Order: sequence, then structure tokens, then C-alpha cells
Amino acid sequence: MQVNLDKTFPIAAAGSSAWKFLQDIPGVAGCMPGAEITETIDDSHYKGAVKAKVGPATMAFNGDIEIVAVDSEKRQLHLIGRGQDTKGTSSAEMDLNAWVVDTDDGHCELKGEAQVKVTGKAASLGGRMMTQVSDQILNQFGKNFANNVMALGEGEDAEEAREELAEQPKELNGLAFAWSVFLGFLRSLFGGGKSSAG
Amino acid sequence: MIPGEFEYHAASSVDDAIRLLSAHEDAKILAGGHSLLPMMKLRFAEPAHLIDINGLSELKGIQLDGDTVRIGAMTTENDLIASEILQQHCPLLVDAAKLVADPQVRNRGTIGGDVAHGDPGNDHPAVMLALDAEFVIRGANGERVQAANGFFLGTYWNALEEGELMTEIRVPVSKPGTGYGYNKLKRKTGDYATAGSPVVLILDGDVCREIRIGLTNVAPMAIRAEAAEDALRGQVITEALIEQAAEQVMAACEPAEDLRGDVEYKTHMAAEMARRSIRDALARARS
Amino acid sequence: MATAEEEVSRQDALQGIGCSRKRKEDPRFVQGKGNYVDDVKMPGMLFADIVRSPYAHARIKSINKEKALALPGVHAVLTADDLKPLNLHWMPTLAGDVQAVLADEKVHMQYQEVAVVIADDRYIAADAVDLVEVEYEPLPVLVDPHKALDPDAPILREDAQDKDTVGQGPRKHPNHIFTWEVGDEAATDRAFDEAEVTVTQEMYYPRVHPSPLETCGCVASFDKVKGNLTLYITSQAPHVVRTVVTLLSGIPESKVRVISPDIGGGFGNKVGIYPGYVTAIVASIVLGRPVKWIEDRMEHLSTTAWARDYWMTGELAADKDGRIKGLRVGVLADHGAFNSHAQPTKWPAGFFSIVTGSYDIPTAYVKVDGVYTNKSPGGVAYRCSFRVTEAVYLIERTLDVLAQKLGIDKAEIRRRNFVKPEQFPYQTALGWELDSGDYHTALDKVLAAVDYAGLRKEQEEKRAKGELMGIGLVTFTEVVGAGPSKSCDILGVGMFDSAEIRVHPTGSVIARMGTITQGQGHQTTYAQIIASELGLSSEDIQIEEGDTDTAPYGLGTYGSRSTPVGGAATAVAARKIRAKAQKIAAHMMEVSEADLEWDIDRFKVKGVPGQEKTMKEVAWAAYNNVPEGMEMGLEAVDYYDPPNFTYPFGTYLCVVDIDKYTGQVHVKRFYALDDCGTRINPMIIDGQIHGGLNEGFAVAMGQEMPYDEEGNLLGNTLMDYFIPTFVETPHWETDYTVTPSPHHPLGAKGVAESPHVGSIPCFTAAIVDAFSHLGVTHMDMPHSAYRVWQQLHELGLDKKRA
Amino acid sequence: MAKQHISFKLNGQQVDALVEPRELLVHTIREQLSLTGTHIGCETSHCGVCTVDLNGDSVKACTVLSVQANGGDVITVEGLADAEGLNAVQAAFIEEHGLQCGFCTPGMLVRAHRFLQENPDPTEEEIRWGMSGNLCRCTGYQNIIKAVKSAAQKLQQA
Repeated sequence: MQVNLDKTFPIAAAGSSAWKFLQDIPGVAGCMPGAEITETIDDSHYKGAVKAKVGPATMAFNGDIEIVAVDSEKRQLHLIGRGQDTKGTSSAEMDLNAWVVDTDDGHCELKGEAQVKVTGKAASLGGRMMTQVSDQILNQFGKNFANNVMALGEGEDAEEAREELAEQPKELNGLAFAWSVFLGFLRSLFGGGKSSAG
Repeated sequence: MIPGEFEYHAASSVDDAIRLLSAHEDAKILAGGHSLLPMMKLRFAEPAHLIDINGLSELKGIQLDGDTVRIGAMTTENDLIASEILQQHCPLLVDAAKLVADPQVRNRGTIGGDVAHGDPGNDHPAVMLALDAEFVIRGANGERVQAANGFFLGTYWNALEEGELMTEIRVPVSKPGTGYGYNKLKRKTGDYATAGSPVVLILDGDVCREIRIGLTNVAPMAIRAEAAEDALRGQVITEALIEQAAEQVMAACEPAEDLRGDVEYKTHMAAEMARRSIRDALARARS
Repeated sequence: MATAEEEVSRQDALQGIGCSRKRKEDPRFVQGKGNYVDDVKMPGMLFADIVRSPYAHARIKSINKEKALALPGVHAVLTADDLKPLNLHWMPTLAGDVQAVLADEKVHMQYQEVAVVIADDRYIAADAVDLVEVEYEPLPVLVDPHKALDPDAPILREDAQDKDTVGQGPRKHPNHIFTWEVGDEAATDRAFDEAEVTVTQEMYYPRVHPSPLETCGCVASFDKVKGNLTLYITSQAPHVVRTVVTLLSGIPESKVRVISPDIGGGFGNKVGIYPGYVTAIVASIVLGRPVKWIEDRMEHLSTTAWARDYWMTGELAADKDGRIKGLRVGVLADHGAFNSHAQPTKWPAGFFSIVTGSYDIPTAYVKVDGVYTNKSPGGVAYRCSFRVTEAVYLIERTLDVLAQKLGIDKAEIRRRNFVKPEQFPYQTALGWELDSGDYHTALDKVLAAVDYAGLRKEQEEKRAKGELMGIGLVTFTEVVGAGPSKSCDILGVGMFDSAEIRVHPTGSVIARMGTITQGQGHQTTYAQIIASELGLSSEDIQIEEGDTDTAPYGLGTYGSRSTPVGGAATAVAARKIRAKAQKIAAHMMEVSEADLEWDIDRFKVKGVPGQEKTMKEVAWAAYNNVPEGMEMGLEAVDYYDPPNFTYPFGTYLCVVDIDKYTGQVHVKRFYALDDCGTRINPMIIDGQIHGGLNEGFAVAMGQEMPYDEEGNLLGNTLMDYFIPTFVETPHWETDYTVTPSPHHPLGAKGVAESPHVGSIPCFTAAIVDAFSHLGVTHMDMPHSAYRVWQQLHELGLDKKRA
Repeated sequence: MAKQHISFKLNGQQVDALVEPRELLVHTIREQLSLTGTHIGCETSHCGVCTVDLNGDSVKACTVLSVQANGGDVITVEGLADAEGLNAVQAAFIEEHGLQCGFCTPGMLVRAHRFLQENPDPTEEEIRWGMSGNLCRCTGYQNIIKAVKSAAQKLQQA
């Protein structure tokens, strides 16, 4: 099944530093808690791993990331991530276009368009949740991305951003995080998501 | 469909369960098991430890305590249906339990598990909102009471903290002038609701003094249609007002499309279930 | 002189044809003593579990078995490469195509078999499946059959890319399987050109799965010393399985023993040969130990044979009085990744050409195209004769559309077009010879029983109040009992069936047939046939089926062929025995054969009261006192090749109320009249009809196998796949008329599938009828609340009146 | 994973087994204790062919861990008949033609047996609701309902 997502994340920093960070692939990948670059093949091909947790369900994906295009003119990055869960029963593919747009206040926005395709058991059985999960994974990505960029800078914002980054959980807890973004209280994230009953 | 390996712990008491929960990484509580075990058999869930609380009689049973009915978290659906206390003081819960899954599952499935699991398709969360219930939650550092309103935060996400356990559900006994309704649309026995709506209202003469409208499976979690409630509270409820409320119900929905229907259908069905429940509640309150 | 009462009691004592005899099978089943494949346990038995593809279309880059093999308790992990030396990585299908046993270089469908793991128990096997690492390269997926023949469509079957046929005639595209045409196209076109009225209706018959409660599985045991293979298998055709196993493995047929034990429902799903069976056999041969493979429900729904998936266009040409002048039908058939539908080999669209139905249609033309898509293979007869359900759906729906256009009542237009009783045997425009029928009587009986006029009046009143009530009427004719070997074969084996009857000296009987019961009650009904033919009590007659070592060769049970073919063989074999018995009786009483007459259970000397020998007495004599030159014993075998099919028919009527605000359909009444000719066991016939109606209800109201654009099968558990429970299932009313088949030795026709075939268009007709006053002519299945509501919403009927 | 010793009453007899914590009750009963009357159908607790009686309640044995039956009392279809012969429900299913392929029958019978103790004199609607956790593909349910009704009458008279 395919889910199309269209996002904009405000970043309290200059477009130039956002674009600088956007080209740091391992850094960008790191914006997804639970995601990491496990191997750099060349500067446009990487291997990575993601561990996603949705309530009682956990899925671990290993896959390849290909940088299709880096357009300094448009300050746009086009990447495709393809992964299979470690049991080989499901697979996911994300075609992501991300670009930086300056805003009037001297800050910038990260804009993202993504098509997420899921196949296998996860699509057969998890379809009911897929849109929410993908949406929230991207929200999480955007929030971390913004923090990373801001953290490059100086001052209070940067300091807070660094704190938030430090507090990121080790694995992706898409729904809980998305709600934290949605409800705007990051702290309550921790401990959320775990439901104590079968 | 075979679950992955795990270590099994039969808790000897609530405190023991809480101790086990904090002692083990990646531990899950096993209540009725009809949500968790299928996920484990499909290998979506692979907890390293299962803490079975089925043996804890202290978590079972229904008591009338003044103007509150106290229900142990491990009370099964069929126990709810059979309870004379509930039939008399909280019939909504009985009606709702009758529409959960099927007879065998109702013998295992528990109210606490249904409330705490976090699946937006579960029946009890919206019922808890409509009843204005409270949850007794125990953790390593003692017991706390949390209102149902505000407990449900998202799909598989609620206000239970790491290592906490829900031990009791408290529902107020229905006061004079109270009416209730529960309508649930499902494809077949054993299915999640396409949409469901429990409603509780209190009439003061002809005027609706209080009303709570819950919605099942039309948002990432069970929700209350507050704008719809506002449209009816303090009013003499007419069909025209019910229509206004139905509009507000639709505005409150953000369902996920699946084989049960698309967003438009589920949104309309939420409204229709709410309409019917409001009418039922009115009729009961007046009789 | 025998009194009437005395004769009646002798008759009753036999519990023969026409008796609602309690089932012989039941005492075992109600005590948990059934013996299904998964109940079979053998010493040293291992378990197989299958690694499946998450992709609908992908190239396999690598398969790594190491981690799986390292798991304690794992004995082997087999892939296509391991099967290649044995040439078993592909297998022939009943339709002349080939199907991958284990994916060979690429996968063509989601959940396709990629590797098989053999382990000590099913738990270890399941763990090992997760440890097999497969690397895929995804390929463009073809889900929509309408795009299959596009010039730029991805080519699915590279293995068959250059073949100009895959077993069923010439192809015009690498994704094309066959084109099947029947009828006179030119004459039909002329009928349409000259017609006063024509109608066209497009309809989709969704892909649905029979999903019996027992999934498919087998236990394969190869004895390395004796070179014998024993196979317990969930099969509706064990003898065919044995032949196929021999063709595949080269093991002589005499050394292959296939046993279909108790079968937990088949409904057409258990006719074909599945990769799981083959891998279990290979594993047993390789490891020299028994290997059990049992699929789970997801595997069952995702990979084993489904039915239908026909995109159909029906056109009728008629005069203004609604008399049909011509029928034109076009079909696009989605067969999935392999052409594995189980039809008689020469019939790529089965018996779809029965599509002229119960009607006297002068000219007709049908064209069916089959194509490959990245979906599971299938197209079997789900509780019906081959593709007859689709045919009946098309003609009944299209005829309703014609009636609606002309403003003629749906019962009346049928009456005007029926084949008349005096026209039988009737040659249809598409080549069938309808053996017997009395459609008018059946229709009139139903209309009277339900007070049709009253129902139409009630409908008018409800419409006036803005309520939606619908009445569906269907008058179907089926073709069952495949089939005459001149036209029907499977892999070249004619579709006869067989019975072998042996009468013991004391008059007890053992009989074995080539068919195999899956709940139809053969052990009960075949005994009743023999009881009536031989005058011996059913209670003394033992029926055995399903073991190829003991039973005579037969083509199995599906397409309602047991009674028409196996039942006929049983009657004929019994008559051979009675003929011999008559000679012995004449010898015993020292009269000539011609002096004897048969009376229920004995031979009597005409005109000489008291001069008689019962069949029991004759049986004893057969082993010690036979006429000179006659061999001893009393047994016979018959391989019955039917001269024609049988054509059961019926009239069904369904009444529904529709909830305007949710789309829920309430079936208020369902009245089913069936005519299956001579009725052998009315109790079992009623049970079969209830079951068929319920499966029809399931198909019409909720069953579907939806795929998304990536080829993911959505909803492959019983959470989503609709099997009605006690709560959803309506109450069934049954009725019957009796119009015997002129060519069947007992006058009997098949029955178990009529209710499925007939009820499905009846549900659709009822629901569409609820909207007919608003100009709606058709709604595609399934008629779930969701889909019905979409129609309501489109028409604005769900708007509040407030 | 280390196996655990469990002991429970099966059709009146005390039985013991060594099981992995993840072993499902239906597998222990069928594979280890060799009572194959209890079947496996959907494995997601929708079809009811695995229905057994656990401590006086109908449960779906495909969704109960064997370790959870430890110390319990389990009745399967094999335990319905007694010295006097068939249980009223078993006899009624034969009498009313309430079964065909027989695969759903054991779960159906165990459930019907318990249901009639929960509700000795049910209406048709109550039967449909009380039996709704058991699927049948063959019978269209009608004769099963008749059988449960007639069994109820027999039990009442007895």
C-alpha cells in the first residue's frame, strides 16, 4: 500500500545551515530515532537500519539508501530508502524529496514530500495504522532535523535543541512521538507508548 | 502462526506484577491475551517476558461502593454482562460488553486489558469516556487515580507510565434522570467497530443538564465529541439539535481508511451511531 | 399375498432411496474421532514450514540458509536450486501451464513459496523461517488485468515469454493465457442489429476464496527401502493426485498410495496440487522421514485456489415483449500468476457457456480472455460446477436489466423466455443438451408460496414511505456431473467415476468408490442406493473412499459429480449384481429367470405366492450353489461414463430491507426451491442446500480478496475475510419439485451446488431491486454495508428528513 | 527456552506435560496428549474450531498458553460422552443433521454443551448470539440451531 505525505517544518535557523545539514546523510538519517547508517558504500549509497515500535508491535528494517539527486540550486535532496524487515515478511520503501525554503523572518522551513510504500504482512495486517505511523515518523524526523540544525547555532534555542536531541529515545516510537509533536509536550513522550495490558 | 520465544512469569500479586514489570526489559502484561497473543503469533509483537496477571483474584470482581461501582481490571466481559450491580447501576457497560467480540473471547477478555491496550478499535475506551470513569493505576511508587478523560493519548498510547498497571475501573452509578445509548456498527460478530458511539445524558425536566458522547474507532484513539455535547447541553433536545450535534461529531472524526470503509463512510457512520445513541438515551431518560 | 403394510415395512427396513436416513459418519465426528490430515502422526515425523515473498513481483538476488540451518532441530532448507536436479522446481498445472514449486529466480505473487524449512516440530520450523535471508530486487507490479495486455505492461512469466501457447490455445501477448470463443458471432451480431431492444450490463464478479475451516496440508512418507510413497492429503481427487505425483516423481503409480482421510470441507479449494504438497514429498524423499506440512489461515487465503475474478459484459437482444433474440458475452478473466485453475483440461472457462440459462435463446456468442497478473493463481469451482456461478450470475442479472428497461415484471419476463417442458431434451445455442426441466411449475410454486403479488404490494407501500425493500428472483439452470469422457478429461484421463461392490455370503456389503466425501455424506447415501437396488439394509452396507490402494480409480468429488457420476456407477454396479443374483435365484428355485420378478428385497416366482428367495438367501447361495458354468461370488465393478451432464434447476426468491443510513442489508426472507430429480436422502439434500445458501450469502454480502497497487493482498485473516456467523446468517426456507433426469440410472441430478449458484445473483437482484425505482440496474458485489451505503449516498437517500 | 512442567485435569483425568512457555493449549492437547478432536482453523480466535472448556468457561485453545491451563480443568469433545453414552448435544447433532464435514463439530459441541448450562432454555436469537464464536461452512447453521434447541428440551425433561 502507498501513503503520500506532504510536510513543512519551521526551523529557527538560517536556510544556509539547514541546507548544510541536509547534505550530511548520516546526520539526516540520525534524525530518525532508531535509524542509523550502518555502512557508507560511496557518497550516494549507504546501508541503514531502522527499528520501529508501535505499541506492542516492533519491526526492524535493514535497507539501502540511495541519494538520487542533490540540487544545490534548489537546495533540494532526493533520496530513496528501501528496506526489508529482518524476518523477510515485510518491506518498506520511501521516496523522499526534501528542500529548504527561506522565510521572511530570516529563518527557514524544511519542506518534504514522501511516498511510502509498504508490502507484505505489514500491509496485509497493519494497513489500519499505516497512514498514522508514516505521518508520525515524518513528524519526528522533521522535529529532530530542526533541532539538529538549530543545535549547530548558538544561544538559548540551540541549547534547548541540544537538550531535546539528547533526550531522544533509542528506538523509533512513531505514534507516541507524533502525538507529542501534535500536543506539543515532548516530555510526556517518555513512558508513553507502552501499554501495560494484553 | 507460532509466537516467538519469551519467558513466562505468573504474577503472585499486583505488587509482584509491578516488580516483574520493572525488573525486566521488554516485558508485557498478559491479561485476556486476545489482542496480544494474536500479534505475537503473527510475530509483530515479540516481548522477551510475559507477566500473566490472570491469577490475581484481587483484580477481579465488581462492588458497589456508595455512588461508585468499582470494577477490578481483570474482570471479564462476561462477568460484566452477568453483573446485577452493573445491570442496575451501569447498564451501558453491560450493553457495550455484549457487543465485544464473541462468547469465548468475552470469557477471557478483560475490561482493563481492553481499556489499556490502546487499540482505537477497542470498545471500552469510548464507553469509559461517556461514563466519566476513573482508573486506579498502581506503580512502583504507589497508587494514583486518573480520569478516563485525558487518559487516551493516541494509538497504543495512553497515560500509563512505564511499569504501571491498571488495577481498577471506577464508574459513577447512574443518577435519576440519566439515560444512555450504545450503538456500534460492525461487519460481523468478532469484528472491530466500523464506528461506535456510547452516549450518557442527564435530563432535568426536559432540559439536558449533562451529556457525554464517546466515539470508537474513528480517530487515533477513543475520543469525546465535545462540540457535539456543547450543542446539546442545556437544551431541550430536538431532532434538529441532534442534527447539529451529528455535524459536530463528523467534524471530530479523523478515521483511518481500511476495509471497513473510507474516511467519508466512517465519519458518517460515527454521526449515525451517535444520533441513534442520543435518541436511545433520551428515550431511556424520559421513561 | 403380501399386504401393503408388510411391503411398506420391508421397504422401510432397507433405509433406501428417499429415506432421510441419519448419517453413518456422525457418531465418529461427534466424539472427536474424525481423522483429518493434521491428526495423522507418524514415527519420526518432521514439520515443513514455508518462506514466502513479501513482494508481488521481484527478482531473487540471493537466499542465505546459514542462520536457519544453524538452528538446533532444523534438518533442511530447500530452495528451487535444490529441486532443479530432480526437475521438481516447476510443476505442471491441470490447465496445461506450469507453476513454480519454489520460486525460480523470481517471485510472481505476494506470499509465493520461496524456500521450505524442515524441522523437528512446527515451533522450530516457524523460528527457522524467520532466519532464512532472502534478498529481492522489486519489479513493476501488474495488478489490474485490464492493463495486462498493454504493450508496455511488465512481462510476468519470463519462463513462458516465448511460448505461443501455455496449454489452452494461441496467445497474443506474453501476459495472455488464452482466448476462448463459443457460439455464432455473426448470427448473434445480426440478432442485435435487428433487435427492437438491446441492453448491456457490465459487472465484476469478485475474487473470492472457498476457505474451508480445515486448511490444506499433507503428510508425505517415503519408504527408502521399499521405494513406496504414502501421502495423506487434503484432496478432493486423490486418484488424480496419485497420477500427478507419478508423472512428477517417476515413482510407479503402484508404489504411490494417496489417502484422503476425513476432509474438513473442500468447496473446490482442495482439487488442485499445491507447492506445499510437493515440497513435503520431496523433503520426505530427501530425508527419508515422514514430513507434515499444514498451512495456516493466512497462507491458505493468500496462496491456495480462489474462485471467480471475472470482468463480464452481458448483452441481450430482444423484442419489445421481452422475448430474447440473442445473447452476447465478453469476459476478461484474471487467472493470477500461473494458470492453475482446476477445470476439465479442454475447458479454459469451464462450463461458462451454460450462460444461456433456463431460457430459449436462439443465438448466442461468448468470448473469454484469460490473463496473468501478480496475484495468487486460481479460478476453481467454489461450491459450483466449473464457472457456472459466473454464467448464472451474468444471465440472471442481464435479464433483470432487460425487464427493467421494458417495464416487465421480473417473474413474467422469465416465464416468457423459459425453455418449455415439451422442448426437452433441449439443445442450447451454445451446445448443451438440457436433459429435463419444468421451469414454469417451479416458478409458479415459489410465487404462490411467498405471495409474490403481496410482496410487490408491500414494496410499493414501503417506497411510498421512503423505505427501501427489494425482491430478488432467480430461475437458474446448472450443469453438473462432469462428465462425458468425449468432452471432459483431466490430464487426458476421462471424467468417468467408479464403484466396486462386494456382497458377502451373509448379505453384508462392502463398496468402494472413486469419489471422496468432504461432508456430503457419501457413506450414508451410496449405501441407500445399493440398499434399494439390492434389497439389503443400508445398515449392512459399508462404504469406503479416498484410499487409492483400495478404491477403484475415480476423478473425485467436485462440481456436484458424485451423485450424477459416482451414484450412477453405484447403481449400475448394483444392477450387475442383481442380474447375477436373479440367475442364482432362478437356479435355486429351479425356474427360468423370466419367471422371476423383483420385489423390494427378493425374487418372486410370478403367480406362485410363497415361492421366493430374498437377496440374503441368494447371497449365501452365491458362495456355494451357483448354476453350472457360473463363477462363484457376488460382486461387480462399474466405471460409469455418463452419456450427458445433469441439469438441476431451481427458483429462488429473496426479500431484503435496507437501512438507508448505514447501508446494512437485512435478509427478511429467502425461499429456495430446488429440483435435483430423484431425491436420495431428503435430510442430506436440505442440509446441503442450507450450506450452499450460506456460502452464497457470504459471497454476495462480504467476501472479497482486495489487492492494492503493490500487489498486497489486504485482509487475509478471518478478521477481515467474511465468513458469516450464526448472527449474520438468515433463516432459510426450502422447497422442491422432482423432474428426474432421463439418462441417469436413478433419475438423480447433483444438488449441493445449486444453492450457491442460484442464491448469489438472487441476493444481488434483491438489493438492486430495492433501488430499481430510482433507475439503478446493477450493483457489484460484495454488498457490504459500506458499498451499499455508497449507492445510498450517491442517490442522496441517506439525507436526514429532519 | 526452558520447558516448564504443567499439570491439569483433562476430561476428568490428571495429565502432565513439559511445555515451552509459548506453547499453545491446542497444540499441547493435540500433539502431546494426542486428543485430536479439538481442531485448528484460523489461529486468530475467530473460527472457534479449537474451542475447549477451561475451568467451566468456553475458550479458544489457539489463544490460550498451555502454562495458563496449569492446575486447571479442561474438557474437550472427547470428554462429552459418558458411560451412559452420548451427551444430549452430541445425540441432537446427529438427530437434526447438525454436522457435515465434521471439522467445526467438536468446538461447536463443546460450546453448545457449555452454552446450555449458561442458558438452559434459549430462544433462537439467544442461540445465535451464544454460539456466534463458532463458524461453520457446511450447514448454514440452521440444523445446528435445531439441534441445540432439541438438546435443550431433552436436558430440561431429564
